[in-house]
Amino acid sequence: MTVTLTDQPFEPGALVTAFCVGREETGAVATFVGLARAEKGQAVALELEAYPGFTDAAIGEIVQGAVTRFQLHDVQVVHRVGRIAPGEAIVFVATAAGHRREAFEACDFLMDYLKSRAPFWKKEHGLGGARWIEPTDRDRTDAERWD
Amino acid sequence: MTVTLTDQPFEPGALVTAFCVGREETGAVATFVGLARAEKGQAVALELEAYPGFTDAAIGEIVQGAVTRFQLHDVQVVHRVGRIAPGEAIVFVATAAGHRREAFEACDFLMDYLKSRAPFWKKEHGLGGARWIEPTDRDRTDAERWD
Amino acid sequence: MARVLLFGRLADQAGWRDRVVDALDLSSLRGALAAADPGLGEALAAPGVQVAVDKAIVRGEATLSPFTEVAFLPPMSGG
Amino acid sequence: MARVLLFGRLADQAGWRDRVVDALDLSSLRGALAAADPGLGEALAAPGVQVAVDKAIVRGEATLSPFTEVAFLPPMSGG
Repeated sequence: MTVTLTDQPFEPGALVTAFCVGREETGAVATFVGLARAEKGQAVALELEAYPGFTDAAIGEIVQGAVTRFQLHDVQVVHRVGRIAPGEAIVFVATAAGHRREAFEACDFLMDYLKSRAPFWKKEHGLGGARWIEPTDRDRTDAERWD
Repeated sequence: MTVTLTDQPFEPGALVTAFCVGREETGAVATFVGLARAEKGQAVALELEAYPGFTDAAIGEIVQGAVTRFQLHDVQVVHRVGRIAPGEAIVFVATAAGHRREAFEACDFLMDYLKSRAPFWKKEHGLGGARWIEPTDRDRTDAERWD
Repeated sequence: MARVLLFGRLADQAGWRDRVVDALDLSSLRGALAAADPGLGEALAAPGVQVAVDKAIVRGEATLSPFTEVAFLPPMSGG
Repeated sequence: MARVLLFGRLADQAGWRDRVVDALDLSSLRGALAAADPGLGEALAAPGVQVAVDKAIVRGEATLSPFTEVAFLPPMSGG
């Protein structure tokens, strides 16, 4: 179980490789990679602020809950902070379980949490300037599926 | 959109790296890796038989349907055939979409199809000998969710 | 005449997986296979076993040319 | 005395994100911040803004030591 916040670009494929190694009883690994969209040239950058020690602890608690709820063998969360260019990875989640249903549901659950409730503050830098973002209605509805 | 059957071991992380490159409008990449379980030493190997030209065509049709249904930007399916040792990757599915819900659902849908209805014949080699496998009840129920 | 392919447990049962058989249509092909191996003939006719002619599933009869590929497919297990 | 951290739009509005403020409890800290910058004082009291004392969310009052870290957290957007 690891939760990492990083202000450096990371390579999701390398994380998948390391995550899959040496698994004897894991039948299923689900992963999700969130990428910064260019929005047809309208997006210049995404800026994510975290509160170190608070944000990672909050994510860690949710991860622990997911491990129990979905009987996971392992979880990895890597989240970019700082300024992120279009095409770069924002978030990586990997879940390992005996069977695919648990791996998928846990990955889906963690992403809903990360996208809507995790303690980040998000600013979009576009051609017309910058603005702070709040969760969308769909983010809220998605996250409420698990309550 | 690619569907590949291979009798050689493959490395899922390298596939993820290549799949994520150069995506400008893809916000979400979901992937699934199915690994051969050791079953606490009971499993010696898994043997998968495909009908080349028939199996890949059948998977390709389902992939095309998923692209339309879930508005995907891209899909990749890689499936091992032949003899597979515990810990090795059996199947890799990656889906790219604008947003995460579509990417997750398409990946889930494709895996349900691949695990229950795709034209493979599966033999488990265990300590006590080998036997041909049919889909489990759960595989059938999972696949029926999409009908 | 046709090229006959067996998959999964059918190939195990028959002891072969790829053979050329002299037959003008599917039913005479089934007859020839059953005459040579009655157990196999029964297995090929069992419910759940599908037939593909040139990689397309067919139900019922089909005429065969020397280059036709006929595959007998036991229930598919998924991957 | 406490170390005060502002996040997201609160830091943009205040023009700072990390400052030491002399106060013995949260309400006097809020008072000191509002006295120096009434607009910020209002923003910190707005619904949806949470307060973390030493990285734990608190509702209501808290006493502050010279080493206490007080963070004002606007509504979280997710990542």
